[in-house]
Amino acid sequence: MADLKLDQIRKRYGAVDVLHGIDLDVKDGEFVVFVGPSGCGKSTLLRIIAGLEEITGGELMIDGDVVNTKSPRDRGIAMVFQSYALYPHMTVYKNMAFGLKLDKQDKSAIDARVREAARILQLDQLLDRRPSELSGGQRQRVAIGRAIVRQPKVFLFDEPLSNLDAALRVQTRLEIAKLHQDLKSTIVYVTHDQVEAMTLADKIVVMNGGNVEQVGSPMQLYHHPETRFVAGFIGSPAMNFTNVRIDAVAPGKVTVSAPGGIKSVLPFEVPQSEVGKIVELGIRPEHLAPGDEETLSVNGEVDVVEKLGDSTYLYIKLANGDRVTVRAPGHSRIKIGDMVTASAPAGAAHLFDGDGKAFVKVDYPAEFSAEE
Amino acid sequence: MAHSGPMTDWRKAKLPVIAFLAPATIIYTLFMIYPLLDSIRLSFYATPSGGEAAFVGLDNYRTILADPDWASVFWNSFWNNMKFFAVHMLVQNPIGIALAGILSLPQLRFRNTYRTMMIMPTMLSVVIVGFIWQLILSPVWGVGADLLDIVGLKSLFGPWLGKEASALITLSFISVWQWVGIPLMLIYAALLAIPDDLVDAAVVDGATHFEVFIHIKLPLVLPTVAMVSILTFVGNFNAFDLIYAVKGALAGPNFSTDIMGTLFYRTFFGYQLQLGNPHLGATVASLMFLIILGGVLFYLFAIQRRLARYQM
Amino acid sequence: MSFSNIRREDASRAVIVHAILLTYTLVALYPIFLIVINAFKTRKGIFRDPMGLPNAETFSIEGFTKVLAKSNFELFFYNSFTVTIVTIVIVLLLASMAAWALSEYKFPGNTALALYLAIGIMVPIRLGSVSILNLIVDLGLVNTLTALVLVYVAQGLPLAIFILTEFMHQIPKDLKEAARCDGVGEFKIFFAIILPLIRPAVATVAVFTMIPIWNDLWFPLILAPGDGKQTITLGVQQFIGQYVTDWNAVLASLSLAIIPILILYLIFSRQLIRGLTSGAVK
Amino acid sequence: MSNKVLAKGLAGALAASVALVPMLASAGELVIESWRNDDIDIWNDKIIPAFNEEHPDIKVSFKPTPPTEYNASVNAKLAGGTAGDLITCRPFDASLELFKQGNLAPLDDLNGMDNFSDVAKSAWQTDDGSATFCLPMASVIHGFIYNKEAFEEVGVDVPNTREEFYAALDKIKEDGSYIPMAMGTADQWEAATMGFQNIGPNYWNGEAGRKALIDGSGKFTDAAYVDTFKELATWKNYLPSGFEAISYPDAQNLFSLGRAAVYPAGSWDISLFNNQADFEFGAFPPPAAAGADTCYISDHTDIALGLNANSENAAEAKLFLEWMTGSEFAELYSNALPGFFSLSNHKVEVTDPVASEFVSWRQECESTIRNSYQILSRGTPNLENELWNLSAQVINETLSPEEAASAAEAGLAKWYAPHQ
Repeated sequence: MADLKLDQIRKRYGAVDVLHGIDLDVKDGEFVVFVGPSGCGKSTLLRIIAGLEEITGGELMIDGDVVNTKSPRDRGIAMVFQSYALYPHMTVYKNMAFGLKLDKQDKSAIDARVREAARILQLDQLLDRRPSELSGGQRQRVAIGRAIVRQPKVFLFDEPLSNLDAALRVQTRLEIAKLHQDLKSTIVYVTHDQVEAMTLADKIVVMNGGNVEQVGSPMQLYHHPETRFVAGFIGSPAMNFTNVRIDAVAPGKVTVSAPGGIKSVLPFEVPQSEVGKIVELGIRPEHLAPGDEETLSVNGEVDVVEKLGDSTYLYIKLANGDRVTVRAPGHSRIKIGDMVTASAPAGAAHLFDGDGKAFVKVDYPAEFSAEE
Repeated sequence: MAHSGPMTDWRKAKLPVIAFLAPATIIYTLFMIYPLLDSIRLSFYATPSGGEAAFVGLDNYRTILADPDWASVFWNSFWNNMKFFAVHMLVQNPIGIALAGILSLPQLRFRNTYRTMMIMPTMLSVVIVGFIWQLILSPVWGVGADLLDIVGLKSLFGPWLGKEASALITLSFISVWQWVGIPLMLIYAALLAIPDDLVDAAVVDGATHFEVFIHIKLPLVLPTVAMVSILTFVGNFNAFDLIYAVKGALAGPNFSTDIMGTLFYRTFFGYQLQLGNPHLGATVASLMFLIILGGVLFYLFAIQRRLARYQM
Repeated sequence: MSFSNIRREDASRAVIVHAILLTYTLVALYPIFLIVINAFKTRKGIFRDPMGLPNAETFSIEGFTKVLAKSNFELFFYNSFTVTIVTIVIVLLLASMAAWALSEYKFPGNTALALYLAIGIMVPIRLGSVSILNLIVDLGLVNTLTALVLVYVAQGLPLAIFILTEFMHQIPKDLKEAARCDGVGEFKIFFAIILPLIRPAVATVAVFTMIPIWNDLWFPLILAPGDGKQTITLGVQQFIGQYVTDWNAVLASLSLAIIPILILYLIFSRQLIRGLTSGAVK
Repeated sequence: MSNKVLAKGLAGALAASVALVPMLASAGELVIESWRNDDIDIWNDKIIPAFNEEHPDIKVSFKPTPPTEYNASVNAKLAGGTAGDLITCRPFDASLELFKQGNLAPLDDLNGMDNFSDVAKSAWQTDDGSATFCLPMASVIHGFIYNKEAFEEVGVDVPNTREEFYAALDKIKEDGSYIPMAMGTADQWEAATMGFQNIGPNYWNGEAGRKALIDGSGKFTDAAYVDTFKELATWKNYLPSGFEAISYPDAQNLFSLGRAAVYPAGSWDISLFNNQADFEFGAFPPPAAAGADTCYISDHTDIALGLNANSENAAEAKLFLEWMTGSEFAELYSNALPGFFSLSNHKVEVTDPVASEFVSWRQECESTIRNSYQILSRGTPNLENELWNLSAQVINETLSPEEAASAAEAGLAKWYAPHQ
């Protein structure tokens, strides 16, 4: 088990910069998830850590050693691929033993480790099968098993769940989480699915366009997104955004308004120079509720209703044309065409400037804060 | 041929199915199958000088396989052909596989240029290749000796094409030079079909590129290697042009370069004062057919069945 | 510093890899190069300094002058092009129709017919030469390019059908089913939907059909050796036969025969590999 | 020369022959099928125009096939009914077989046939001489061509006896500036045709020995044949290095580039050397042993012209053949193609000095034809092909002269009753 440290890692293909200088510290035993839309560079970063891509600039350290020019085998890593990449001509046993054999390990030692991994992953009965004779979930477990037997310092997972169906995905997600608890290993995990990121990660790295947008625990990212991108990416359904104008500022307070009814005082520290500018207001659907009991309210016509049973999502069209999602109780009777007002506490609001940077919120009600 | 997936019942489309199949089948039958069968038919007949062709049963086969003169010529050409084939299997295909393996290395620069250049000789006419090498190896021109001189091996140069011991081997190497492109092309294509993830996984597992090739890539392209081998077999036992262009139909010296194709030509069409005998020629052709068929059946039933094609 | 990040083992391995590739490339190309440079030399230059490039003293195009004056290379090219292109077009059309029928429709004897059509891959058509000649005579087609086209089509069909059948198995079911649901006729499905889809395989089939035809000596000799119908290979063979002692002429005619096919190949080599890798051949 | 084509290996024995085989004939146009593709210009520019002066309404076209493919393609075309009207005939059995199959028309009643001696016609007659089916055109003579400048430089004279010949070769070898003798064994046929059949008649006394082989009174194991092979075996010492891979055109190039002193020749080589050699060259006949009272040369009936029995233009074709029996054609042909000597009885003035040297030997020496051509190459194994192989092996030293002689005899004994 080991630390992982990235220092100004850059990657360039020809004239195209793919990674613009990534800094990251991963502690021993930490479960880190890289998340972001496709093409954001997260997979490239993972392959750089694995040693499958050359580093254009910066330093990569595993366990205190600079490994920039080390080959994958000397880095003490193991990787689970999105496609599982099982060797089709080898049995499950041989797939798992392959790396150890190349390492010229003792036969009985190999056998012991493969059988131990198979036991953990409940693959005991499948050791003589070929990958083509396995189900998707079983293949996934073999891929993980192949990583486990190598007893790496760092596990790398490249979107390991994306080829599974929804039910299996949830189940495997739990197994991976459990595996991490058991092995206490350092894991770097790439996904584009923020739910996976939220459920698995000790630490999430949100990437966008070759840059790290924000690093933090799941709850930090949820409650304190530093950028509009993170705010929009983390959380499901996604955060609502609408443009508002800054009418006035005071220490720890800002007054915003928008045509069609919104006018609120929100607890943000905003510089005087922002007055009169258009900024973005963000509110998560789960913080909005039908009714006007709270300070921050919006209203408009419901044009879609989604009933999920425990809750109902209302899609409300505001006067400015923006659409806002509201989580209503499951028993809500509101129908399409109804005019609805929804409101949220001022403390639930997020405010982003023209560059997408969050303004500092001064008043944190406990339920909107990641602090324990 | 394996058919994947459910197929459409033809009764819903009788006319189109017939229209799709008829032209190809008719031309193929008329200009390929019929002449071949007719040749086999000819092998059961003989024409006495000035007389009418008469059915003689297996007499022609008896002549070729049992008459000491014919049999020695026939088996000489057969074993020469086996040697010709062996050189291709031992030199051409390994070189083709190795070059394909190198060309499929990740992040190789000028990959396409190399590939294009290496396949070039394959595009040339065998007749022309024969002429080129005859010129280069000619002791009169001296290019061969000069080239060896560059690597300090001038003393090794000899009249290879003229010596009984070396003529067939030399011709085999000329043929290898020309045809390396085929295994190279086919195996390269098969290697490209291997997903990158598999290679990456092996690299992460600690394999060097060489180990990846031996343990992962090669086993996965084995069916293609087998197919290339059978194509080589068929091609070698059909070969004729190169020997004919370089050594003539008498395949000298002392028939050391005689292969089945040249024997067939000599028997069928005659040579110099030796008159052609279409019936014995057809017999040789039929025997070639049997040998090729034997090889192909061996491939289909003994080899291809055992080689699983893996879903990748 | 990107340089410092390149592993030393990678760098040295790259050197070895390129050394191997360059060596083999040289082996493959040098003989051709040698023929071409010597075609541009005087007779003395050819024999005195075979490996030197033509220089002011040894440069000469007398070989080409002779070849072009004494033989009809333009016509030979025209004949070869005509035969090759017409054959390729017919083979592609007929083979894709047959391959489509074999891969798409279930009918009695499907597998048997597929095997029947595959025999030709393994059996040299040359073994039937005399019967072919008789047939062509009966059809009154001796000394015509048509005769060559017919034989070459028969020769090219088996492999083309085989390759295209493999390829057609990969065409997604949905496409044709969607078309059938829309009531599109079987012919139209083939010509409007399937034919455009097999384009990646076309280059492969075309090259595999073209090489043996372009280079064939046998059938032009037997079926169309007459004046004005020679293909380029036969023309070169006859010409070299005639001038075999005249190395200027021999080298020039070899160069003339080599260069066009190599140019064609250079143009199409990318498509060829693309066709191969798109799964047309396995 | 068509002989250049032989380099490819097939055409060997045919080296000196000319055949005229027509392709598809359009009505009224005579098509001549031939393996003499070298001669196309001579036919088109000289012979056919000369014929057309007399018969302007008959169109003639000369359609040669390379000699290597000639036999195969003519047989195939005759079988297919697409051959031309006039067919160039190989000597002896190849044409005899065509006649027996009814592909060649008998020509005994052709006007002008009496301009040819029986010997000239013998190569194109049935065994009993009852029918003649091709019009003899030309023969070729074997001997040695030498580089006059080289001989002067080294200081050797034209040899008159076998002993002088090898002394001269030894001297040239010692001198080192020239390859003594330019020949190779790669194509095999030169070893037999320019070697065995060239020097052999002096051993087996020409026609006498040849006929003895046919009637069975002579055998290949006789001293004459073993000695021929023995002499041939000594050639190895004088040939260029790597001669095993030297082809016929290679040897021609070696000589015409001035690198070799002596070239075992067929008279057809003359015109090539006239074109390519920039030194003076001469010729001498195969030298007989010192003290021999008669010398023998191979004066081989090589080429003739026959009439396709199925020709639709038989009448015109006969006119052409009749014209060919005349003195004009004999003159034209012999001089247009130095080294091909007309077989007709007309007196022909040969202007080329070397060619006229060759033809002058007919006066001093007895003529014979190659001993494998008549009757003896009718069975399997084929004697002519055997001799190629054996002669090449003798020079290559893969067979001893004795072994070669007994192999030739054994081959003949396999199928030929007089030798059994």
